[in-house]
Formats: sequence, C-alpha cells, structure tokens
Amino acid sequence: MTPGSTPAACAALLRRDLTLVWRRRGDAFNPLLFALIVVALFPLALGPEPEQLRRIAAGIVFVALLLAGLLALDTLFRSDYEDGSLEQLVLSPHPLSLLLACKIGVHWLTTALPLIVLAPLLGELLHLPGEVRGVLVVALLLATPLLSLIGAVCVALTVGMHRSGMLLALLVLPLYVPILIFGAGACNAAQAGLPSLAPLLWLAAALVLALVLAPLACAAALRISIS
Amino acid sequence: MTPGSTPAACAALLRRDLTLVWRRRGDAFNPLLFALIVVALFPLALGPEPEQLRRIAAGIVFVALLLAGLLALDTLFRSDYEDGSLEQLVLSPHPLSLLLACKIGVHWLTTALPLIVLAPLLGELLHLPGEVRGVLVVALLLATPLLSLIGAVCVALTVGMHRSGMLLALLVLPLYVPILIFGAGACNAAQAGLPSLAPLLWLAAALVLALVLAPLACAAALRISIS
Amino acid sequence: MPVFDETHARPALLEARALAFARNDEPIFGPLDFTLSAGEVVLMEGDNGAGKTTLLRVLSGLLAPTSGEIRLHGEPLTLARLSPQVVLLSHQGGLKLELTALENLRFAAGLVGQRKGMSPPSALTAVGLDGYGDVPVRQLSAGQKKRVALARVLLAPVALWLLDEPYANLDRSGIELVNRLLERHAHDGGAALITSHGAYAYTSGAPRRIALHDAQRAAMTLPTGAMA
Amino acid sequence: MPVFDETHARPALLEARALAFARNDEPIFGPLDFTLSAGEVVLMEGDNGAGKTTLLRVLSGLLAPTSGEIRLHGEPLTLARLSPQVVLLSHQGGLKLELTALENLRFAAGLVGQRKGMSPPSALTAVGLDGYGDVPVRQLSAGQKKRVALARVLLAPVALWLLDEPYANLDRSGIELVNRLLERHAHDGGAALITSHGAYAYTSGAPRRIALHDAQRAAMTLPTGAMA
Amino acid sequence: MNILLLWFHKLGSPPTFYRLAGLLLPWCYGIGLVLGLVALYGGLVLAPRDYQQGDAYRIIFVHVPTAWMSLFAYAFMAANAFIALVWHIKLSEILAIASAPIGAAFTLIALVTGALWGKPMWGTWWTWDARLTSELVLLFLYLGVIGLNAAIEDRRQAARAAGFLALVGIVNLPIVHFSVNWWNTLHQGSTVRLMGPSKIDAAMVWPLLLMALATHIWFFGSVLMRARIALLQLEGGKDWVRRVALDEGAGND
Amino acid sequence: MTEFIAMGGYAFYVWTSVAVFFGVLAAEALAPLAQRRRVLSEIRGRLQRRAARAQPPRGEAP
Ligand code: HEM
Ligand SMILES: Nc1ncnc2c1ncn2[C@@H]1O[C@H](COP(=O)(O)OP(=O)(O)OP(=O)(O)O)[C@@H](O)[C@H]1O
Ligand SMILES: Nc1ncnc2c1ncn2[C@@H]1O[C@H](COP(=O)(O)OP(=O)(O)OP(=O)(O)O)[C@@H](O)[C@H]1O
Ligand SMILES: [Mg+2]
Ligand SMILES: [Mg+2]
Repeated sequence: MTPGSTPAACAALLRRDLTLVWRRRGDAFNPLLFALIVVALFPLALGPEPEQLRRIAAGIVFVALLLAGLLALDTLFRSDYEDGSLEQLVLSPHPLSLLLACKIGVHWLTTALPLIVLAPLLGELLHLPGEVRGVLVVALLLATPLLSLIGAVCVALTVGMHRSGMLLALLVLPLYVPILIFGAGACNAAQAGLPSLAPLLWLAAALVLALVLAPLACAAALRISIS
Repeated sequence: MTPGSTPAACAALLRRDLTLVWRRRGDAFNPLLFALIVVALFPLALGPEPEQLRRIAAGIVFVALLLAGLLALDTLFRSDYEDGSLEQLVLSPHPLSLLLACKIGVHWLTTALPLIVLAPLLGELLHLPGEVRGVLVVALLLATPLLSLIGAVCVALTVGMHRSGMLLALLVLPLYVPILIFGAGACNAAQAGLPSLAPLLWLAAALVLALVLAPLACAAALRISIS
Repeated sequence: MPVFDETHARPALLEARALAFARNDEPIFGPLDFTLSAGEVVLMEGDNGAGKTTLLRVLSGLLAPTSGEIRLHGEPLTLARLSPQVVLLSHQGGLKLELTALENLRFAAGLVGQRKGMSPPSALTAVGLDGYGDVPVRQLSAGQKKRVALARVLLAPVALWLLDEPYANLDRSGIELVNRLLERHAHDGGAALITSHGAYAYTSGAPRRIALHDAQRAAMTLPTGAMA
Repeated sequence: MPVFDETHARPALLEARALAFARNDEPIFGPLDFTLSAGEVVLMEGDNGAGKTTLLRVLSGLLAPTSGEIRLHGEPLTLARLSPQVVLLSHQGGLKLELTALENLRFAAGLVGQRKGMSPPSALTAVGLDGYGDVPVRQLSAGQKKRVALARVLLAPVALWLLDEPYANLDRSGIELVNRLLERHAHDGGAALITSHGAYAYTSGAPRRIALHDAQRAAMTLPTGAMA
Repeated sequence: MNILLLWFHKLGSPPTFYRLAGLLLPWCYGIGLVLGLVALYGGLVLAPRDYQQGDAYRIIFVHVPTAWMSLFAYAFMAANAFIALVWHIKLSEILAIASAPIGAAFTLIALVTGALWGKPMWGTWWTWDARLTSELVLLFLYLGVIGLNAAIEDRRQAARAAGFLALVGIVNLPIVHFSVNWWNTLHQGSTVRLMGPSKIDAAMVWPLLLMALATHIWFFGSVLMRARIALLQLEGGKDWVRRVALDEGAGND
Repeated sequence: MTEFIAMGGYAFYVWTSVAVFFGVLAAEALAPLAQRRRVLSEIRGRLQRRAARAQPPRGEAP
C-alpha cells in the first residue's frame, strides 16, 4: 500500500468517508428517526386495531425503510460534488468504479445497516408476528444494498443539479418497485405460512448482478453529469 | 398601488413567485408524481387484495400527500435564501409576516392544491369507497394549508443550514401528527358510517389560528436563522 | 475604548459608536467608531475574514451588534426606521436566475419603490446592459449579473448604499462603472460604504478609508518567507 | 484555422491544436493553439466568462473538447494517460470542511501519491500554515482555505499544474506565496497554466501570457461611457 | 451495425436530416391519420359484436395498438440511447429524447383505455396485477426520462443523461410483456399472433393491425417533428439554423 | 345510428376511450408547434442582439 497505489487510494477514501460520518455522527440518526416517525404515522392514520396493523406491518416497515433510504441517498455524492472532491476522484489515476463502490459501501454501512437493526423494533410497533421477523431482516439485508446500488446510479445522474430531491425520487422509485415486490412478497409469504425462499433467491441474484454492474454504471453516469 | 407601498410590494412578490413557478412548470408535477408513486408502493408491498386496501386507503392517501408536501416544503425559502432575495425581503420596509404569508399562499396554491385535485384518483387506485371521497377532499382542503403554515415555520428555522432535508422532516413530522389524526380520523369515521363533522371543525379552528399566528412566527424564525 | 467622534456639528447619516460583533464569543471585529456623512464614499479594506461582510450586515440591521450602537441621523437604529433608508448589495446579489434582468428589477422596484427619474429599463441602461433586459439572468456571465445587482442598488430610492465587494467579478470597464456610479451618488447627496479586499484593483479618486484588522485574526496571517 | 506550432524540436509537455469548446452550440472559447513546455509558467487572462475555467477543465480531461485535440508529450490525450500527470486546482478547492487541513492532505496523498521529499505536514509548512494542521478547514478563513488547496497541489507528484484563479481570495502575502511556489515548480522542471482575470493584481516576473477573448462574449462587454 | 452506422452518417448531417424530416413529416401525420380513421371505422362499425364481451370489446382497437406502441417507443428510445452513448452520434441522442413524449402519450392512453375497459369487464378501474403495475412503472420511467432531460441545462449532456436512464429502465420492458405468462393475472394473455392462427375473428384482426400500423406511422411523424425542433435548439448558432429562423420568422409571425 | 352510439350499453366506456385516444394524441401533436415557435423566436432574438453589437476582433495565443 504505497501512497498512490489503488489499494491505498481505496483505503484513504474509506478512511476519509468514515471519518466524515464520525465527525457528524449526529446526522447518522436522522434516517432512523425518519423511519420511526413514518412507521408511527400509520397507526395514527389507520386506527390502532392490532389485527389490521399486524397484517400490513411487514409492508409498511419495508416502505418506510425505502423512503428513509431514499432521503438519505441525497447525501451520497452531494457534498463531494459541491466541494469539488468528486472532480478529484474522477481525475485520480484509479478506476473510478472501484472508488465509487467504496463510497457506496460506506454509505450502505452507515445509513442502511442501522435501519436494518431498527427494523425488528419497527415491526414490533406494528405487532408484526415474531416468525416473520427473521425473514424481514434477511429480505432487508438483501434488498438494501440493491437499493443503495441502484440509487447510486440515479444520484450520479442528477448530481450536478439544483433542487434534485424530488426528481431523484421520481427516477429512483420506479426502479425500486421490483425490489419492493420481492422483498415484501417474501415477508407476506412467510406471514401466510407459505415458503418464502424463491423471492429471496431472486433478490440475491439481482444483488450479485448489481454489485458487478452498478459501480460501472455509476461511474459512467457520473462522467456524464460532471461534464 | 404606487411602487413601494405595501400592497404593491405584495403584488410584486406574488407576481414574481407565480412567474417563477410558471418558468419551471415542469417541476410542478413532481409532487403529484411522487404522491402517486408512494401510493403505488403500498399495494405492491401489502399485496393487492381490494378489501384490505379499501380499509386503509384514506390513511395511505393522507400519509402520501403529507410526505409529498413535506418534500415540496424544502423549496419554500431555499432558493430565496441561496440567491440572497430573502435578505431583501427582510430588509424591505414592509411587514415581513405579510410578505411571507404571500409566499406561503403561492406555495400552497402551486403544490398542495394540485395534490388535493389528485387525491380522489389516488383514492380510486386504492379502492376507496365513493362516499368517503368527499370527506377526504374537505379534510385535505382544511389540513393542507395547516401543513403549509406549520411547515413554513420549521423551514424558516432551518433555512440557513446545509443538508436540512432530513432534519426538516424530523422537525415537521411530529407537528403534523395532530393534523393527521384529525384528518384521517374524519375519513375513517365517514368510512365506518359515523359522523365526521367534529374532527373537521377542529381542523378548521386550528387553521384559523394558524393563519393568524404562523406568518408572525415564521417571520420571527426567519429573522433568527438569517442572522 | 470608545472614542466619540464629536467633530461634526449636524448629525451624520450613519454613525457607529464602539461597535463590535462577536460570534460564539470570538470577536469578529473590534470596537469601531466612525461616521458616514452625506456626499461621502468610504472604502473599507481588510484581509480575508477581517469582518467586512459582517460589519455591513450589522450596519444594515440584519445582525444585531454585540456591543456598541449604530445611529441613523443621530438617533438609535431600529430595523423599521432603517429599512426604507438603506440598500445592501451582498455577495449573492439577490437575483432570480429564472427571471429576466428587467423582471428582477421590476420586482425590486415593487418591493422598495424606485428613485425619482429612474425606471427599471433606465437603470439597466445606466449599468451598460442595454438590450439585455429580456435575457434570463441565468444566461448572463458573472460580471453581467453583478451589473444587474448594481442596477438594483441604483434603482432603490435610498440615500445610504452598503456595497459588499462591488468590484468583485468585474473586469476593468466594470470597475470604472462602479466608480462612476459612486461618484454620482455622492454628488447627489447620497453616501456609500463599500468593501474591497487588498487584492482588488481600486482605481477611484481618494475616498476615505477604514482599515479593518481584528487582532485575533491578524495573528493568523502568513509570516513572510514561510516557504520551505 | 488551425495553425500548428512546429517550432519546438522535442514534444512539449502539453500541446493544444485548434482546441475549441462549445456549450449548446455557443462557442465558449475559440480555436486555440498553444504549447506548454517544461519549466514554463503561462498566465491565461480574460474577462468574466471568457472561458478560462472551461479551458482548464478541458485540458484536465474533465470535459471533452468540441473540436481540436490535446497532446500530452506529443501523443493524443486519454483520461487514463492524463490523470497521473496533472493536478487541477478548481474554484471549489476540493477540501472537506469537517476534516482538518492535515487530514485533507493525507487523503490527497493517498489518492494520488505524494511528491518525493514532501509530506502533508511539510506541504502545509510550505504554504505558511504551520500550526494549522489540526484545525478543521471550516474554521479557516477563505484565504487560508486557498492555501490548504495550494498545499494539495504542491504535494501531488505531477509535473503539470492547472491552477484556476490561484490568486483569488488571497491577500498580498498570499499572492507572493503563489508566485514563489510557481517559480520553484518551474525551476524544478514542472509546468503550470494559471488563470487570473483582469481585476486581480498579478505581481510576478513576466510569464508568457495567453489572452482569451471569445468574439461573441466580447461583444457583450460594456461600451464605455454608457452611464446615463 | 455497420450499415446502421453508415445510414446514420449519411442522414446524420443536421441540415440534411432537418430537410428530409420536413418532407416526410406531413406524410407521416397524414397517412397515420387516414389509416387510423379507416381502422376505427372497421373496428367500431364493421367488426362484429363479441359474443362474450358485447360491444365493450371494441376498446381493443385503441387499447391494444397503443399498448404495443408504449413498448415499441421505449425500445426505440433505448436503442437510440445505446447508439448515442456508445458512438456519440448526435442524431441518436435527439431521436432518443424525441421519442419519450410520444411514448409517454401512448402509455397514458393504454392505461386510461385499459382502465375504461376494466370497469365493465372486471368490475374495477384498477387492480394491482403485474401487467397493470409494470405499465404504470413504464409511464413513470418515461416521465423520469423527460424530467431528467428537462432538468439539465446543457442540451447534449441532458440527452446523454436521460438516455442513460432510459437504458437502465429497459429491464421493465420484458416484465411488461411477459408478466401475463410469469404471473397469473386478471389481464388477458396474447390473443393476436402475426405468425400462426390468431384466436379471434379476421374481421376483428384487420382493423387492429391497421390501427397498429397507423400508430407506428404517427409515432415516426411525431418523433421527426420533435427531432427537428431539438436540432434547431442544439445547432442554434449554425448558419443553416439562422437561415431557417429568418425564413420561417418572416412567414409565421 | 342510436344503436351504434349506444354501443350495447357500453357507450360511456367505448366513446371515452376513443376520445382519450384522439385527445391525448392531438395534444401531443400540438405541443411541439408552440415549442417550435418559441425556439425560433428565441434564436431570432439572439441573432438580433448579436447583430446589434459590433464584433470586436478575436484574441489569440502567441
Ligand atoms: C389499466 C388497465 C390495463 C393496462 C395498463 C393494460 C396494459 C396492456 C399492455 C401493456 C398490453 C400490451 C402487452 C404486450 O404487447 O406485451 C396490453 C394488451 C392487451 N390488453 Fe390490456 N391493459 C389493461 C386492461 C385491459 C383490459 C381490461 C382488457 C380486456 C378485458 C385488456 C385486454 C388486452 C388485450 C386483449 C391485449 C392484447 C394482448 C396481446 O395480444 O398481446 N387490457 N394491455
Ligand atoms: N455565518 C457564519 N457563521 C460563523 N462564522 C462566520 C459566518 N460568517 C462569517 N463567519 C466568520 O466571520 C469572520 C468574518 O467573516 P466575513 O465574511 O465578515 O469576512 P470578510 O472580511 O468579508 O472576508 P472576505 O474578504 O473573505 O469576504 C470569518 O472568520 C468567518 O469565518
Ligand atoms: N456548467 C455550465 N453550464 C453552462 N454554461 C456554463 C457552465 N459553466 C460555465 N458556463 C458558461 O461558459 C462561459 C465561460 O465560463 P467560465 O467559467 O469558463 O469563464 P471564466 O473565464 O472562468 O470566467 P470567470 O472570470 O468569471 O471565472 C460563461 O459564459 C458561463 O456562463
Ligand atoms: Mg466578505
Ligand atoms: Mg473561472
């Protein structure tokens, strides 16, 4: 790892991004609180009958986490673009897709993983049956990296824009639909006592594909939108 | 309406803000599409059984519109702050609260009103019973100005900050809870065949109060956060 | 520390007495005393971070001073009394990029009124942007945007101009323009306080100058010959 | 239009041939021909919007030119070949405000390596920020931030510096610092292309200059005497 | 690909394309309109009543061709976007973006007419079955492409970014088409076949196919129209555009 | 004729579908016309502005 080698560059990037997250560790709780509040809105809006809540619990947790992840996406490249360090990544002598993969990894680790840890609690708030909890966590573990990877491509496309928040949501959400169907589908199947392996396998396959393709697509998109 | 008089100032501000919305009229559809997509997420996550959807339709429409309104809030003062015209409003010789009330009015007209028009369609997508539709629209007509007014105070508090998106959501959502309870409560009552007038009257009372107080609070908050 | 400046018989347009501002208990600028009379242009100089922008924001009433006081025509300042009498040109310019130059000026005129004998088109002509009235400001270059912002200042029916770095982003002809506008404003009985930091060329006559150096910040400047 | 410059026997470090860039079909800068050899510092001058920043971004490979070509050591440029050889100082500076000056420099060194005999602390010393290594960049003034960005340039193990307005935001001692750094870099066999627009004081010896004037944009400047 | 490249190269010269498109345009709109009216006459008047669905089935003559077009337009857009991104051909960028609005229009019609058909047949305007959902997602993808293109200032950069998004979204096309086979849904499976025997009456088939032809021709008319405007915008500074602007300015306003 | 209009009781659905078909396509076809006029007048405006100004000489590299 001599300075300037590719592993050193990735290590420097990881260290920097983790330090930045640590420096503003207060912000790290925002997605958690957001998800919590969104989940809390539903009993208020729908009325508190446990039977009804139980039936829709998994789906609502999934949607809440997806929306929280969506709002968090905005921070992925935004500050790097604004302060010009994204330019430096593009101009660095290392494969851009690899550097971006590091960034996406840190982002997933610091925004999505805490949400997954929170998920069982959110389920509990909505009286989610205990036996579904395991499937929910597994589905989220497969689905959230996919969300981050696909989201990153869309963020890369919109990074140079003002007020991209809404637009980003419009670009990203249609692409999230299949993930939501499979992820929530697995939970619903488990809740109905049906086998839930098939949709999880589909998610896993998609994740493998995205792990390979998304960083490349992300790099290409970034090159387009930075010019 | 000599130039420089207070009515002239309000008229100039209204004209300017409406022109700005018209110049980027493409953006005006974003909250609509966002609400539509969020509503679409729920049947995908919960499964398509019409019976179940019907029962939770009003609540979901309410939550979706609330979230769309929340994302749209960000644009209320943001660009005015960034380009420095907010400073000019503060320094103008007219009551700041009046000017802000004009801005909030335009914002409600161009973001919330289209959402209300869309609401029956969203209800239809979730098989909302026809007789609830009227109550839903009335509840939204009372609730959305309240959301805009309360939201504006929170936006004014966060306007000087970077990356306020999440933070704003966290400030605003707890304040929205009572509105959600009364608004969705009215719809649920109507759906259950119960009288729904009482919660609507509460909303109306709150709206009158907010119309008087929120612009003043907003002006005070803005003075704090601009310094 | 405060040294009251009692030489002027009639009250000055603007007067600062032992004015100081601190952020989080760190002094941004020290206790300052100065007056600004009608017909005067004062240039405020200072290095980066010396507090020039902050001082202008305090004088305009956007920020409340930590200590000391500001007097307008000899009386203590309140925002309500102040705002019809002052115009602030700040870094951002306060222009809407989607609107045309004229639309921006019309809005400004609607908000604060317009100077007698001036109108949005004539203000635009005065800053040398004839024919750009219908161009969205987004399409103008940085220097042209600055000119539109100056037109807004010119249009406002007020005597006191607070201009933050009016020379920044301008090329040489723009700098001359600013100097001409300032001379004319002073000649018409107005007053102006302008900032500019060392590196900008300032080619005007010989306006009165105020140097802003905060002790704490001055300590942070580079010792010459630091190069290894 | 392209006039090839064949006077140099050995290939120049950087060479532009009939280089032009247009946005939405509006020419930003016209067809340009120039060479940059080792040991040379070239100053690019031009009014606002003349396209200085854009030219640097094209030369650094961030933007693709609309027509013409760029040669590096005599061979056509690709981003992969270019990036280990060039460092760009852009308007934003590329600093993380939450990190300290040293952390920022360490990251830069990790990303692109560091010059022989240089380290993050010594680069910081070289720009006169000794003792500021552990201060978060957010707390530095604009001029000090600029110095940290210059330290990053100094640290990069590359021969070609593309500096966009290195003098902006700097006070007089900072301007001298930049000139000293440039001289030293040229003396060590490096080359630099720097921009500066008319209004900034430039006090160095006599570097070669390129004037950038786009016809279309030049037409938009102020006719002198436009004041009503 | 070589032939395609050659073809693009020949037509790719903007003034040539502009002139050629201007010549083709009225014919596309005219023929599309006439064929469409004939097909509608065949479908609404001549075709016999369906023994199961009664006259409601006649919605097929607007629903199915537009539904097909919604897929075709997306495929056309994505193909052009691919060419544009790989070979940096300006004309393909323009064609890709030009097909988005008309594709969105067809998708919207397919959705609305489908809903209008669903009410009498299924008893509901809308259900969340796979085909309906994926078609709705298709509309969102179109709108995303249009929105992204509108949000970026630099025209070529906007076209490339939007084209990139179109390519990413192409995964949705097979989902729309095969959803009826992969999941059992309310929606009808394939009934019309070009190869082999169709499952429905010939008097119903010819208006359907004729309408499909008409919508294709109309689609190309619209794409040419929009591509011409985009060319004017993109080449705003060139001499030929100047001439066009001055010529048509004298005539139009 | 009235029987034709009635569409066997499905008149609303069939005719609304046809109306939507024509309505949306007509709107889609008319939208570019306005856009075209706007683009052309924009180009003309730019030309006029440019023509109104003298063209100073173009600077060049040494
Ligand atoms: C909102 C509701 C609907 C939507 C979004 C929709 C969408 C579509 C789409 C996208 C296709 C083209 C599929 C392809 O070519 O692969 C299609 C074809 C078709 N639709 Fe619908 N549809 C809807 C409602 C209906 C209804 C209610 C019926 C009839 C009861 C119907 C009958 C058909 C038929 C017969 C075809 C042609 C199938 C073929 O031959 O490929 N659709 N629809
Ligand atoms: N909103 C703020 N919050 C915290 N500190 C601030 C803020 N604005 C300015 N400062 C600090 O106050 C000090 C003075 O800043 P100011 O902008 O007034 O300087 P200036 O003289 O205008 O400098 P410049 O020449 O760079 O414009 C600086 O150290 C700056 O970091
Ligand atoms: N991202 C962009 N999109 C569209 N136009 C741009 C963009 N960046 C710059 N321009 C335009 O290109 C022209 C040249 O800009 P550039 O920033 O290169 O000028 P400059 O010489 O650096 O000016 P300055 O002295 O103000 O820094 C300007 O007219 C500007 O408006
Ligand atoms: Mg300042
Ligand atoms: Mg520049």
